[in-house]
Order: sequence, then structure tokens, then C-alpha cells
Amino acid sequence: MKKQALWTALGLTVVAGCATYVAPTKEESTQAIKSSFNARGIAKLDRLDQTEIQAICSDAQRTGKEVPKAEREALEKKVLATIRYPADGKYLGDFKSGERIAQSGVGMQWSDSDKTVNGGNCYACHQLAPQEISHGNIGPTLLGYGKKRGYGEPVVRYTWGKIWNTHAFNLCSQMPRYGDAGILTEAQIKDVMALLLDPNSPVNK
Amino acid sequence: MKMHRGRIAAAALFLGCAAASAYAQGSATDEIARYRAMLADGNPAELVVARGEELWKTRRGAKNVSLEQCDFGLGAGVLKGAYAQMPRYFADADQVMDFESRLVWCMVNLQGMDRAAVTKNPYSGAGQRQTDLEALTAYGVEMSRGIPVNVPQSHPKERAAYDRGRYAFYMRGGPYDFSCATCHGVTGQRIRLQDLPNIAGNKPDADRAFTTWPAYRVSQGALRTMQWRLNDCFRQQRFPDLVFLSPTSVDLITFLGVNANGAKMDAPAIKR
Amino acid sequence: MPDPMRIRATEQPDGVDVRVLMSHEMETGQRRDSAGAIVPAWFIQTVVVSYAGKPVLNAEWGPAVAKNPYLQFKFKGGKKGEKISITWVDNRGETRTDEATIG
Amino acid sequence: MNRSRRNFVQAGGVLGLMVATGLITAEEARAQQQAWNKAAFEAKSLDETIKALGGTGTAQSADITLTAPDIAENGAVVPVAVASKIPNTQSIYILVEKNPNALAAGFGIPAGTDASIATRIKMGQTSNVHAVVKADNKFYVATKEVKVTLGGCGG
Repeated sequence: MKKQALWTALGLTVVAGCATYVAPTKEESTQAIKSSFNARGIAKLDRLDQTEIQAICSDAQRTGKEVPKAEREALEKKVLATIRYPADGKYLGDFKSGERIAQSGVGMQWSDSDKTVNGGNCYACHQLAPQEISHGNIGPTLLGYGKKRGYGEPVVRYTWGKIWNTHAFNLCSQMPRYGDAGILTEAQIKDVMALLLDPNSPVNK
Repeated sequence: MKMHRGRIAAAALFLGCAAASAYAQGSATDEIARYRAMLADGNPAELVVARGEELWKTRRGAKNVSLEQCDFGLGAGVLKGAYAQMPRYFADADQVMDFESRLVWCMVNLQGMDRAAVTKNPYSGAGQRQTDLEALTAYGVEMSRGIPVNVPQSHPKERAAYDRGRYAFYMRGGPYDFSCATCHGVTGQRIRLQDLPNIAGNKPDADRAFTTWPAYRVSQGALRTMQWRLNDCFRQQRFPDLVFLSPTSVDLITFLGVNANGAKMDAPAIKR
Repeated sequence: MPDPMRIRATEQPDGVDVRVLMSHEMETGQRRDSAGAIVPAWFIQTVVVSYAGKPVLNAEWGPAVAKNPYLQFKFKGGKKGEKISITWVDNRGETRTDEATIG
Repeated sequence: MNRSRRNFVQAGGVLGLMVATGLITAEEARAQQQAWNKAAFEAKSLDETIKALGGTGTAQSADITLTAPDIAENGAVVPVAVASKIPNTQSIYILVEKNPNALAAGFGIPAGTDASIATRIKMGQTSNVHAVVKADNKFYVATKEVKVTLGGCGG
């Protein structure tokens, strides 16, 4: 049992008592994955090539070892510098459109096309408007988001950055990079921002 | 064998955590549970199982034989309990095969069918009849109902499949940065109102994830197999198209199966 | 030829319990296929269940009955070992009749 | 062939129509299909449907039990059960207010059959579901709202 735990924790390639068994290397595991997918529609095989952060966060979760603090903070800082804020300085769009974006989960699947208008699928993970009872709990509740945090500049800028690239604030966050990965357009992000931060949005009622 | 027990023990340790972070269940999720209970009797999967049994016994292919002599690992012609003990290593093919892989192997080698033709369209589309593969798989898993899962880890290739499967489970990729673990790595999580089983860290969840597939999906009006389940997970992860019977599909099914060892098969089930 | 129904008919103290699953698409006529064309409506319109030559249930359905329809009801006077028969007819005129022995 | 037309008519033909009768065979069902009540199934509302079924109006009834979930996880399959304690129940109908056509299903209940059926219907969206009972040629109704939710992560 102890050896088992050690093996799991460290990913040792040889397990005592099973001398003939050599666990697959990372390269072998990756190779198996790359041989198991076909490009289809808009989903090409380059999606299997991990970014630096994807690789680091995958390893951390698989091995149960957190990313060292210094490394994590350095990477977060690097990401923070890449966030693109709206050029016109306007952060809030239309919350009604934001609600539609929050409801829609389509986009970027091989079953979608390059003409599909991507959704944000916010309700899959978060509670937002109180009228929508079908919401997930993978992310924190966002009910009363602006009402609780206020509508000031720091909150607005942080929220924009969080949606644009969540990894600036939490390296291994499970949330998609809506701006950075091109999932939502700048205009769409403004609408989602309004859903969270317009005092008249149902989220803040 | 030693390894395999170790994993069960490790999984069992997580039980305490599961109890501590009880499911966040409001009235909405209670009502969903009631909805599911109302559907439990009269699973349309029965219709598919019946067709699968018919196909199983029908002489087909260039060799004009039935599948009744197919060897699913418990000996030629033994179907009862076979699904619960797969994926497993097959010496004749020198590889680890899940039920669906072995089914295709028998259709090709025993019945003389063309592999490319058999595997071209494994999943029925909207408004289409269930495929022969789906019907046969439904019958196959029905023949393991109530039988404890016992996915072997004695052959090195079986253990390698598990380890690669575990690696794939945690691999984040694609434009959304998702891995299997994004949705299936924490206990008590929901997407919309659907509970997400914590496959790696919660034994009852891991059990449910393996023992209730294949399932009749009411949202699609069709029976879906484990191969389909994985393919559709990756589609929603924004990955490319997981190839039917591919190494990663078998590796992940091995990972799921071993994590569910000891639990009783309860499929085909009925799901949203 | 449509797939057979699954029929369970069991004798209970207060009558014979009948549960039926039918294999049918039940297309609404509102769905579009991948090419964007409307898939024509195709659904069971009539179901008749009979015992000893007499009807014990009649049904008229529209396309809003769920795919692979399920039906459950009870009737009095049925005997164990006797047969019930069920027929459905759809809007294309296709039909299927199956029998089951009361258990 | 013991053709007993009267038996069937007395039991109350489906949707109150005069239907071809006789020994129940495929032929019988086919004959009934010829009489399928197109007007009732094309009606858009409860009132229109009742009219097409030959009624003039409905009365609320506590003697009808309509069992359906408060929330349906998927609108493609919504389990619904209706039981009537109203004497001489002839027919049971299930309607969905916000479906393109309200009437989903009708059941003729001959004497000797319990006025209680369970089936599964489709709902396009959150809506009221009506259970309508015809007894002694009068129409009664019980209503319940069923919420239809969205699910999954790719829709």
C-alpha cells in the first residue's frame, strides 16, 4: 500500500514486486493520444498540442503536487501583461445580450462551424440571474455580482481581466480564456460584463 | 492483482471526503431525481437489447455464422458476465480490448465482415435506427447486469492501458483548456443541473460512471455506448474527433473500469 | 418491418397491469436535418389493446408523444395465461401487432 | 369473427368519434386510424381542442390526479400520469399549452379499464400541462406547470 502510494505520487516507472512492468512514459502516453484523434471540421489536431500552462496544470493535478508558488506567480504575472482591455475604454455593453451569451454553450466543437456564434456557457458552471434555476456549481455563484462588489473601476478592470484570461489570477483555474483564446469577441465580453456589472441587470436586482 | 487491490483501497479512502462535501442539492435537484425515478421503469433500451439478441443469433457475414462463438475473454460463446470484465488483454489480437473492440474483432474474424464497413458509422444519427453495433453492445451489457465489475490488471498491457488512461484523463488541451478532470475530478459538482461523477476520487461516483453505461439517452432518443460517451465528452471538451476503438478510448475505458471494480453492472441505464 | 413491442402484462389483485414500449421515431415534423430540410412528421396515430376480442384501451396520439412510446394502464377481468394483443398504426399506414401472455 | 359493434361504441370510442368496430385486430386499429381526429390534434389551445372534441368548455376538477415532475431534465421525454375518480370516465386527454399543437394524446377508457394511464410526452418549453377527462359527455380539467430545463455543456 505504501509502495502503491509512492508510485502514484511520484509516477515511478518501476513498481516493486512487478519487475516486468514498465509504466508508459509521458511521451508514450502523449503519442497514444495523438494517434487516437482525427481532425474533424473546425477541430484540428493542433488542439492536442498543449500550451505551457496546460502542461504544467495537467501535471500538477495528475501528480497531486501543486505548482510551486514562485513559478505560479511568475506565470500569472506573465499572463496578466497579455490582457487586452477595450481600446475605447468602454467596458459595459448590453446585459440582455449578455444573458443570451451566458445561456449559449455552442462554439468551437467539431459539430459547430466557423460561422457558429460562440456562446459563453456561463450557466453551465455559475449561478447568475435568479430566474435561471438550471445552473451549475463548478464556479462560484455570481448572483448579485456587482451589487456585492460595487461598480468601481478596480472591480470592472479585474472582471474584464478574469474573463479575458483567468490564468492571470489563478494559474490552473478551470475557466476558459474567453478573450485570449478567441472564444468571445470584445463586443460579446462587454455584454457579459454588463450582465455582471450593470445595476439594471437581473444579476444585480 | 496486488496493484489492483491497492487501487481499490486508495479509492475507498476518498469515501470520507465524499461524505464531508455532501452534494449541494436544492429543491431543483430533488425534482430532477424525481423525474429520473419516474423514467426508471420502461427503459426503451429494452427495445434495443431485444434487437441485439436477435442479431447475436443471426448467421451473418461472408462466413455465414452467428456471434454465438465469439470469445469475450471468458471462453468462446460465454457472454454472461463478459462485459463486466472488460477491457482485458487478448492474446490472439495481442492487445487490450474493450467490449466494442472485441465485438468488431469477432464480426471481422469470426463472421468475415469488412472492418472498414463495420466501423464506418458506429453511432446512429438523429432519426436513424440504432446501428447493429449499438444493438449488439446493448445486448452484451445486458448479459452482465448485476455482475460485479472485475476489470483485470494482471497483464502488463492491461496496466499500461490503465496508466495511459489516467494520463489522458488529466490532460488539458484545446481552446477551452479542458481535461476529463475539469468536469469529473471534484465531488459534488454539477454542470447546469446534471451531477458530474468524480471519476478519479470518489468510489461511488466512479462506480456509477462505469456501471450505468451504455445508456438510453432521452435527450437523443437513442441508446449510447461507452465509446460514444467518450467521443461526445471530447467533442464538448473542444478536442478533435476521438476515433472509434482508438488506443485512448480503450485506455480511458480501462481507467474507468478498474476504478469501478467491485461495483455491480446496471446497464443499459436511462439518462437525460 | 418495424421492431417488435416489449409488452409486460401481469396479474395483480386489482386487475391486469399492462406496460408497453413501442419502437417508433415519433418525428414531430418540426425538426430539420443536417442539410436544413424539415424532416416530415412520422408518428403513431392509433393504438388498440384488446383482450378476449374486446378493447381494453384505445389511444389516439399526435407527434408530441415521446420517441419510443411508453404506455401503462390496468384493466379488470384478465386471467393469467391468457393473451392480450396490441396494434399500432402510424400516419404512413405502417402497423405492428404483438401479443403477450398475462403472467 | 364475433363482430360486436355495440360493445365498443358503448365503451366510448376514442375522442368521442364513431369508430369502426369489431374484433380488435390490425384491421380494427387501421379503421380507427382513418378516423384520427385531425382537427383536435391541430388545435392550438385548450379551448380550441375541447371544441374539436365536441365539448363546449371545461370545469376544474379535484377528482383528476395529474402526476408529472415539477422540473423535467429534458423536454424530449416528460413522464405524465393521469387518474380520474370521476364516475363514468370515457376518455382521458393530455395537453401541453405551449406546444405547437396542444393535444399530445387521447385515451378511450372502456368499462372495466381503470381510468388511469401513464405515458411520456414531449414539451418544447416550460408550460402548463392539462389533464382533461370526458365523463358523461362533459369535460373536466386539472393543470400543472412543468419546467423544462437546459442541460449539458455543448448546447
